[in-house]
Amino acid sequence: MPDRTLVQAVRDALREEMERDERVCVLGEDVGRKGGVFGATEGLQARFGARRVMDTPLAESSIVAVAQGLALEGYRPVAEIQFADYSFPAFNQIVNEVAKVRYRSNGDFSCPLVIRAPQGGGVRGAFYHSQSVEAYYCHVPGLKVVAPSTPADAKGLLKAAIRDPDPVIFLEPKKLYRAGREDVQDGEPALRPLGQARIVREGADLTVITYGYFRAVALDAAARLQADGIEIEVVDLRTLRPWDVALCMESVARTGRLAVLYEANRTGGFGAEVAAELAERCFANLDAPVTRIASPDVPSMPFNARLEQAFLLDADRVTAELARLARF
Amino acid sequence: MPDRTLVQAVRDALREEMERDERVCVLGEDVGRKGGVFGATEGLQARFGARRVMDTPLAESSIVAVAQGLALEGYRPVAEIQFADYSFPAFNQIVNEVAKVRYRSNGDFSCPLVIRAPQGGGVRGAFYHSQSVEAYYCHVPGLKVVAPSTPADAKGLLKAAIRDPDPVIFLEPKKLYRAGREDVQDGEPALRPLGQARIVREGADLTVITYGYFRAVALDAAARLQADGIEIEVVDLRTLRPWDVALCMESVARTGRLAVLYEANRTGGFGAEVAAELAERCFANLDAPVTRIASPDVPSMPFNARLEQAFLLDADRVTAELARLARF
Amino acid sequence: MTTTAEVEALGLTREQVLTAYTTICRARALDDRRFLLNRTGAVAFIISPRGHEVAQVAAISALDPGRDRFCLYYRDFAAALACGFTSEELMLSAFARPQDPSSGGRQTPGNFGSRRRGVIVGSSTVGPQIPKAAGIGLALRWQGAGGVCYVSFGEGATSQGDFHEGLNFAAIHRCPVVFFCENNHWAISVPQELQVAGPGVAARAAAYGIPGVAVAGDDFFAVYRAVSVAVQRARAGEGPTLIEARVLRLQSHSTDDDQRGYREAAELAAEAARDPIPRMRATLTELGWLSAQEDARIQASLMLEVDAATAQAEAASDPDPQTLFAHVYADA
Amino acid sequence: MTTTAEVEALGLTREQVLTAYTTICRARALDDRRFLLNRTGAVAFIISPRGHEVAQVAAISALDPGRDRFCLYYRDFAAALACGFTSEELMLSAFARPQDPSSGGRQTPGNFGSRRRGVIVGSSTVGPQIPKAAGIGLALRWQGAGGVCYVSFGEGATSQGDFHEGLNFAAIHRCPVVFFCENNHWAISVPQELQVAGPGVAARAAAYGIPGVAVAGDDFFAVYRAVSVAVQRARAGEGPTLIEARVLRLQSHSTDDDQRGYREAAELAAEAARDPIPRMRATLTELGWLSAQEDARIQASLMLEVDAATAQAEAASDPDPQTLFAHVYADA
Ligand SMILES: Cc1ncc(C[n+]2csc(CCOP(=O)(O)OP(=O)(O)O)c2C)c(N)n1
Ligand SMILES: Cc1ncc(C[n+]2csc(CCOP(=O)(O)OP(=O)(O)O)c2C)c(N)n1
Ligand SMILES: [Mg+2]
Ligand SMILES: [Mg+2]
Repeated sequence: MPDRTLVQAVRDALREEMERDERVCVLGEDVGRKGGVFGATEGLQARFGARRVMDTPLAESSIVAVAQGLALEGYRPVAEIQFADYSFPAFNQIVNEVAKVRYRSNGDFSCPLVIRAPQGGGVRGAFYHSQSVEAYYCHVPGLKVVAPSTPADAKGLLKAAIRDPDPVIFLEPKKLYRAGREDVQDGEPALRPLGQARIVREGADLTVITYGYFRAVALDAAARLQADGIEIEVVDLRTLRPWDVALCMESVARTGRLAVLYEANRTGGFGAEVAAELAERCFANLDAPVTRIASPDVPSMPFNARLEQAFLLDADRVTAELARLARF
Repeated sequence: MPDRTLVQAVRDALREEMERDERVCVLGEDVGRKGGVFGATEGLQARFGARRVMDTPLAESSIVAVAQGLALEGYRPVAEIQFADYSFPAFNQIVNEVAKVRYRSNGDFSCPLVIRAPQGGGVRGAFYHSQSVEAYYCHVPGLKVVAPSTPADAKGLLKAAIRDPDPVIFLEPKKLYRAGREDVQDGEPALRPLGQARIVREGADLTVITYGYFRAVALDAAARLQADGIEIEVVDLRTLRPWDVALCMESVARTGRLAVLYEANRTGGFGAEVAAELAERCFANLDAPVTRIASPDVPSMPFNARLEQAFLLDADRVTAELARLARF
Repeated sequence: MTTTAEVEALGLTREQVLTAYTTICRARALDDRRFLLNRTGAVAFIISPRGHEVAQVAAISALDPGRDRFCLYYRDFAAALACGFTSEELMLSAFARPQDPSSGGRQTPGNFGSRRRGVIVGSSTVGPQIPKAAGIGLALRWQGAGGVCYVSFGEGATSQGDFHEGLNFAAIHRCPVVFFCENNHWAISVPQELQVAGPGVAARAAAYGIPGVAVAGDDFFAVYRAVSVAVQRARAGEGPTLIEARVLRLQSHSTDDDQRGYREAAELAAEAARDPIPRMRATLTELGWLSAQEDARIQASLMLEVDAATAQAEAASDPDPQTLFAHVYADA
Repeated sequence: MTTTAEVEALGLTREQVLTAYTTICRARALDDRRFLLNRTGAVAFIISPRGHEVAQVAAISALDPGRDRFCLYYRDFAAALACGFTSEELMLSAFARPQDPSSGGRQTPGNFGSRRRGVIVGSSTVGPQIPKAAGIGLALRWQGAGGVCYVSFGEGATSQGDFHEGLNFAAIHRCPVVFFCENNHWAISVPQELQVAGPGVAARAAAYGIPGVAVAGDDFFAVYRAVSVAVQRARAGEGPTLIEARVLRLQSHSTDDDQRGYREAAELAAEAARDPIPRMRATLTELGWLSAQEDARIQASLMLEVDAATAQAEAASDPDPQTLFAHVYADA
């Protein structure tokens, strides 16, 4: 099995799906000749040509609209939005159009497409290259939202998203694009179904539910707390809409304590949904308040490195919060 | 004190603020000659002229962008988005621009403007004239979000929003525009500060936190449950960002039971924030799980009356849910 | 005055023209009935094509409903009939019945959709169908079967960023798209001078290096000719065309609007006198293609058709509330 | 060849031109230093104006920094200097120091803002400043003091719906706005032919009934003339103008990009040989306004200025992390 970074795994998924199904095509800003600003589509235009790997004008609304038109005609477009922060010019196309095609047509039409976008911070990208946008899309019936955190998940979930009959927002943690490598399978065995969370570390004392970049932070904190005899269970949601409520409930039932950890601004983040739902459904099992650990309510991350660090939670701060909750 | 419907109260607030402060101006689609599709700006163009009450082109992004330009130059624009569902073409201007002006300039610039939009359903408006959009904006640091539910609150809060130094999203419950009347004060006494919730009915057994149209539904359900000896306390948030956590905590501390009632789609709705925050902070006081009562996760309301009713919760269903929670 | 030779030079037979004329009259008859039904409260909300019917049907007549794609907008009631929707189907949608083929009564009447007819389901949102049509056109070009995507919208929609993005994309990639603007000079209460900067909609085509054509929307043959030329260009791989059909809005914006509140009575009266349907009838009579008796027969049979469609739609049952939860996703 | 008479006919004195030339050289000297600092890791991210400097400074020279408004975009480093930003201030922003007047080190260098200078704080987002400038122009028209709003952007930005919405609004309301497109024919790796349908950016003005002017961006006097005419029109209440300055991008898009990956080496070499700064220097020499000695003096003093600015910015302290929470709202 080849050793892959997350961004390589994304590229492999695109290449494999394009080889498997000629309806699959890629479009976006700089995805062709340049291969994407992060290299996620590197080599694809040389391999599949300028039609199936298309450099679009700098206009996100039309990128999504064109992808939608292709999907309505039977293609399986994968649109890249260069940074998740720039999905907002396409918000109307995504929320009012793409998401509602199947429902408003009473099932006569469908709109199977994938919108890939790198998100999150910690790369000195400042306000417009650091935002976490999942909450906006997780509130939209008709959309699916995926947030992988490892190379194997990125590949397997992207392949599944491309094959999914409904529109999928696929949010890639840019800070992890080249952060690490892991063995990733080729072809069909690499597939990972949407909608399944995963317990990435078992522990009896406290459940941490997270996704994306913060999976690594949670594991780091969990390792440190083990030294103090605190056993943390870490759940990686992987798919945010629909999310795996059953697996999460089962974990919380065992540990009796839950922290929801996310990178987006705290107020109104998707973690609020997870916390609210589990606080309600696990009420009888809870030994401590369901606690959210998230980014402060300031507009994303400043450029200055020290301010960026002040914004982005690190293992120290997360460890401290978890320790407090474990001892509640 | 004059007897006013909610839409009349909105109009009074605009007129009074325009008389008080010549920097205040109104712009949007059909707000001038026609006076707005709901009549919220009726008579204002005749009174203040076509400059201060401007019919714009059919382009929401530029409506918000132009309002922003006016605000940056010292005016106090009130932009009308004809239906909240149509704020999405302006999403980038609102989230990436308006909301971040003060922060990204380190306080050198500010962007005091109000974006008014009627929202919510129950008027046979179908998918594109019925959505509740507060969750999208409540997640954005830099924005304030207001959702009045009575004529007096609509007037007092809109006057306060226009005077606020920061951008305010002002969401009006269109179903209540003409649903009822109440005495509304003139001038300064009408002012209502942002950020304060209100206990609109006292009760010892269970707290219902709601806002907008559902305030009426909650009061209706509360009246019915009184017959069964269940005393419901109803809190109307009125301002959603920032919301009045202190008042809500105080109420839940007394009742020990909390239902969060909202019209938006359940998953990822702003009610999730309220439920998550209070489940965490009131943990020790809770005798029952914090319960959300909200609309189903289907894309807004279909046009067909029976399907619209099936979507929109009524007092019967809310009463049943509250009774179950009270007896938990 | 038009001659039969000129008309036949367009490749139109008498049958085709009379079929189109009948469709136009059908739209008017159905719409008049819908208006009454709205006033009696039987139908909640209607957007009238009154004044646009001739332009709409002329345009669709130049396309091939079997093979082409149609992104219609809410005012395209007559266009929908020309695309193959039946009177009964459109009445079912007015009554929001589950048998409405566009949405099963889920959408307001006017958001037409039918996959088998190539009519792409629309929304009430002004503008998004324009760049979407560019994408559909791109797909049709890739398929290489000569299919064309027709997309229509009002002049108000040309103010949206999506109009610009759609034309720019379609022009760059020579997508086979006919952009058809039904310019009635009003967007609800906003007149063209506050909506469209510059000389007009057709003049915007030059910005993208594509043909822009303005045509009198009450002239069936002129609209048919303009759209036919655009369709030929598109099928030949020469790319998109922007057509501006100048029409009149002979009704208020919708049944929720009353244009007497913001337009001059004299102007409204003058426009009412310029109804395009009598003009087309006169032209057909001049051509010797339509006699008063034939016309009376057509109108009479349409009345029966409208009565029957209304009765069937009225009698149709409402949907089961449980269907609210269907079709959010493929698996739910 | 330009004559002093021609130049003075533009209302430009030798002093003004030499000041502009010095600003242009200052931008180049600072940018070269920023590039080195980026390669040594001292500075995280830079967007170079290399190739655009002459056009930027010529344009700003035609406006009145005290009175007018400027919506600049991330490549307008030389324009920012022309608006009054100092070398030290721009170095402070490169080092993301709290003393950076644009954002206190919160934004990436290139998002210029200074209320007292009339420079409206921008974002990294491509396009939104264009309709915003229309709104600022509307306010300036209301104020009636003859102020003008200048807004600049690349040709890639013209693909955004916001470009269209901004020009349409400004044209309808005759807002005093100068839309200045710095067309370097590339949007990161996307060439103009995949970006801008039709004859070019200037040709888009006609769609809105406003003047559109294309000008050689390496000709200081031509750019100055074009912008002056637009500014006069705007001050006279005649509305907006769209100017397309054709320039070269003599650097990769940003320090995170390497254009050798997607552009021909030969083309890059050919463009490097067309650097507009030597050309301007030659013109000034021909005019007898600049001798080799004078030029050497200017370059030497700029070197000292850049050294001092770099030293000061490098020495400046980082912000207190607690300031992260300031200025989200007026009261917090
Ligand atoms: C994005 C959006 N904004 C506003 C509306 C409300 N609205 C519906 S139709 C309309 C006017 C459209 O005018 P035009 O495009 O000229 O078409 P017409 O109705 O005149 O045929 C408006 C403002 C909408 N449906 N969508
Ligand atoms: C809305 C948005 N989409 C994408 C980007 C990423 N991006 C930054 S600059 C750029 C290219 C801009 O090209 P152009 O407008 O020609 O200006 P230039 O950089 O060539 O001066 C892109 C795609 C962005 N900043 N904003
Ligand atoms: Mg119109
Ligand atoms: Mg460029």
